[in-house]
Amino acid sequence: MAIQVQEQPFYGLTPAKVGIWWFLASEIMLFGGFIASFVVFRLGATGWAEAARHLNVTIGIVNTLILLTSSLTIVLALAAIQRGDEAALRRFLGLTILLGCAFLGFKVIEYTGELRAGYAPWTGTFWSFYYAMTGLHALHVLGGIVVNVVLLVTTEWRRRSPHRIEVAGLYWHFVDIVWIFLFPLLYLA
Amino acid sequence: MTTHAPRSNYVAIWVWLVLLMAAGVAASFLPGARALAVTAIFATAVAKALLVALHYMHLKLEPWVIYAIALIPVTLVAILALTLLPDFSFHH
Amino acid sequence: MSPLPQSGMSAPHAAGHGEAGFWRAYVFSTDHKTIAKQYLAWGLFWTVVGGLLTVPMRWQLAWPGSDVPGWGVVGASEYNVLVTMHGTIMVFFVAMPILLGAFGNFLIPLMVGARDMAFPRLNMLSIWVFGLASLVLLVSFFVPGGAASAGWTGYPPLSGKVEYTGSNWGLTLWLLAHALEFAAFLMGGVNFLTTALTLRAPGMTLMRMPLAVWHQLAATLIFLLSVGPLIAGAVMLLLDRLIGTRFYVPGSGGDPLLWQHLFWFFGHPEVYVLLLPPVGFVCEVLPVFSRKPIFGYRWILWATGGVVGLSFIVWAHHMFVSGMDPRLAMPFSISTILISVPVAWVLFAMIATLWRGSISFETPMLFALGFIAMFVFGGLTGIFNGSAPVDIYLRGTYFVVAHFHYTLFSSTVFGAFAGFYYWFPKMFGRMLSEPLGKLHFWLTVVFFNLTFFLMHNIGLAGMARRTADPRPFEMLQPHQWINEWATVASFLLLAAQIPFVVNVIRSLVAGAPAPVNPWQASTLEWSVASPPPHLNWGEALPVVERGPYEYSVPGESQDWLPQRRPLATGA
Amino acid sequence: MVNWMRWFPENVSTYGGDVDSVFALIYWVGLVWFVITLGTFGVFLVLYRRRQGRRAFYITGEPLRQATWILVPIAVVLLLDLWIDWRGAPAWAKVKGQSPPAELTIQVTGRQFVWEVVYPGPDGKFGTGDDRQFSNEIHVPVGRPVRLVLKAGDVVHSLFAPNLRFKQDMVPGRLTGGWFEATKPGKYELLCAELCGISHSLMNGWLYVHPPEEYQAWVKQQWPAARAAAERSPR
Repeated sequence: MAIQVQEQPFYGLTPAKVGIWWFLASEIMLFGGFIASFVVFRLGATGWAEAARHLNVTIGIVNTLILLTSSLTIVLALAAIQRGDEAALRRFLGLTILLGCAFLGFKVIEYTGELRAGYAPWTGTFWSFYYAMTGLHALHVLGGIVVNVVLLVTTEWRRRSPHRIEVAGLYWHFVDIVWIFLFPLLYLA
Repeated sequence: MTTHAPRSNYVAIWVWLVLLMAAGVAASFLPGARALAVTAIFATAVAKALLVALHYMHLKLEPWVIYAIALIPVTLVAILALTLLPDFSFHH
Repeated sequence: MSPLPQSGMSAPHAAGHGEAGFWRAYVFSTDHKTIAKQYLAWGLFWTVVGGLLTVPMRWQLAWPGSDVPGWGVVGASEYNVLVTMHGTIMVFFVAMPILLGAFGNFLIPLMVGARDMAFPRLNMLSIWVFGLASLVLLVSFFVPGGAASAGWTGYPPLSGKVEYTGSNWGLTLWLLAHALEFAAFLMGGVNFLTTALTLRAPGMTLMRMPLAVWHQLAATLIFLLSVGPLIAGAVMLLLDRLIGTRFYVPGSGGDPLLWQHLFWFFGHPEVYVLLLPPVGFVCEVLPVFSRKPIFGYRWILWATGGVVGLSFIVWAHHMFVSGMDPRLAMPFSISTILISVPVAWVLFAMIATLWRGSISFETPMLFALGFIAMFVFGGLTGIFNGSAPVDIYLRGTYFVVAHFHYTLFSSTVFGAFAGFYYWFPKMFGRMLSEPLGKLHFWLTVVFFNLTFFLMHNIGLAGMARRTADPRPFEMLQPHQWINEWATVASFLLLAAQIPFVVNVIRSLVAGAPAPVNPWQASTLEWSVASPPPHLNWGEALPVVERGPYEYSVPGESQDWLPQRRPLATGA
Repeated sequence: MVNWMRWFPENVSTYGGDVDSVFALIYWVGLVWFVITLGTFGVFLVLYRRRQGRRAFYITGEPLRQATWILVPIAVVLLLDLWIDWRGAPAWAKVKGQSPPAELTIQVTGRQFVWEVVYPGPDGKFGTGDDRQFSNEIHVPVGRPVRLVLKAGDVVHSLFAPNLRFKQDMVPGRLTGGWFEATKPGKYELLCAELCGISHSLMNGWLYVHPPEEYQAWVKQQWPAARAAAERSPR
């Protein structure tokens, strides 16, 4: 076998990409554990459909739109840095962060509305699942925002390894996909 | 750094995502058999997830290894959900 | 597509470590070898704590109600704390850090020819989060209400409401310590998998990776994919305890059985996470000390793949009589018994490696052979528990306690000692004393069997697990001598570890300096100084020419061929 | 080998034999494998220990011809495993898969640290005036199938009757159950087999299996008012 000069290639994948996908695999299991439990309880429980009607579907729709758009902006940011266009990167990354904050803002509005209406996590098992799943998801959105802000601010660090934008993007898209399943599970079905 | 393979048109994908969401919401108001509406809703959700994964996460350009890393946990979650069904969905 | 050049890693990194002070070199180090030793230090600390907890436990079972010197009378609630913390500490704070944290971190970069882990800072964060988890668990001993006492499985509603066990902050901190420990090993896991897959030295194809690395990867993969649902379950339990949500509260939509499913979905793969690294160590030690290739490298990979796959669909054998739907029992009983096939394959391959070998019995080899002997017995008793009808009787009895000590103890202790004695010279640059090692082995194997073998018998007689006081049970009185026998033997088993401690301290202080390759082994870590310098390989990465098990190759002068191509100046 | 059956408490239930026979099958299969495997292991250690001038053989075990040394034993292990499953399935179906018609149904509720045993009384229904409740005592007639309805009041308990080879968890918020038919009168111990808190090991109770006439006397003693009804259909 020819002795390569550089390391043993692994399908041409960089460590960062393999690493983030393994992390996303464990996250799929975490949210998967929640969603599997929710689904089987939802099929067996009575009264959950009625409880679900108290959710604010409009905020749910708006939040879904926000996250879908933020997926667009972060992938455009990645395209920008791949073209070497710094300004476009900063603009799109900033937009992604704003959209993330908007999502959390609407979440706070939604939660306070429901709490004031008397639906707290201890009201019933549906509400326990609702608050736990959307809360955990919101924490992940917050984590993504922090990473994006760090990327936006530390120009020097970012320029040295542009694939960090790609990794942050992959995480952000994953959090968006989790919401793509949470939204119908909680609000629509 | 992904190579400059044929770039999927991101904005077009975004439009599809919004349309699919709208379709999902509309499906939730469908009269008639609830099961039909639910399947429609989740079909749009799966479609949106695939669009984001394939185009925005560039899964289309990745070798099979990345697909494996992503699909194995999904199957495990399915196994877990199916096993929990008899205990929590059909009991008393 | 240019892969990330290694150079990005080495220049500033090496300079940083070179003249780093004490803090940078030993505490805030991102060198995988130092992190391995930090994990080892925590693991050994917890081994002492977890081991000493068994003294009052066993004393109370042998002479119930009597005064344990230095502890006083062991009350029932205290006993539940001891049993819970012994289980939790041994599984999560001894086995995981030593088998995965210490050995995984030390071996993977060295055996695949990498300079360090793929994400060194993440690796350092992993040991720090594990340290925090350890502190949280330590604090949980001293909070009002006492430490967790709902069993290492922590079934709600017992663990869900404070008044059921009386343990308030103790159990909440116990859950938090679990969450932190899982986070630490997720970070470690991502590092292990990425390093082994993408940072291998030139020529180190996947099929030339030593089995120790393959088994670390298999264990990490199982952990990474099985821990998610339990973290979800732990979050639910934490919310139930803290803000009164209704996940496991019966009668209001919640269901305690959900925790059992989520816990065991992780629980059973977890015991394979603890089994596979020692299997990897034994697969490294056997060829070296019988000077013969491992028997069927690819077949073992397929068998381990079988174990990884099957380990995800066996968990409900813990729940045959737990109120789970009886129709689910037989499928899980069949899959549980079927997992004995790939495990048997690996054990047979180990024994076949000895066939027509040239076997020498240094301490690492003794412990590896001890692992095989004990684990064959442990695995066979597993089939009793795996068969659903027999488990009706055996579940929750001491037969199960005996089974999992024969499997966990033989892998986590015998397997890990095989690895420890084998890689100690490389890790610390000193040789251990052979006589002390042999003394430690024979004492441990004898007292291990004396302690745990009869537990099978008292289990068949109907003694339930976590029995704080055997006196009320008339049917057990004729067998009380077994409790006394096991207690005395367990004290001697603890004492049998003294030669090991003496051996390690003596050799760290005044042991003979270890040569580069004391065992004439062929894998990469034996081609570099002991202990290896920072960034392992100096200027150029090693170039790998052959597989890891080229021993006694016909027509060769010496009976081993190093994996690494000798340097131009001659090895 | 030591007679392992000596350690089991005496089996006094109809399906106890099935459980014991599956145990026996696994015991003998396991024993044979243990002896073969560790026998070979021991022989290899003695035969192939290091001796001057003798070098190990270069056997990789990769080619199929060499690997059959393991393929064949593994095939046997697989067959034995399937045999164990084959014998286990009917035993499980008999014990847990069915609930034969039983004239006597007893409700046992596990509560932190007591077994509350409730008899329906002559009217056969629970929650009626003629129910009787006992603590930690179950009285059953010999030779008659008895059905158990199991509940838990607070945490998970597990009713374990070693002599009957019976064990079933009691989960709060969920109805579990089981059945047994005692074959020999006597006094047999009951235990809790799931950690249920501080006094988990004080939750032992007693199962009294009465000969028919002794059981009738006990019934009359418990439900004196309903003596007439008792003659008509023995409860």
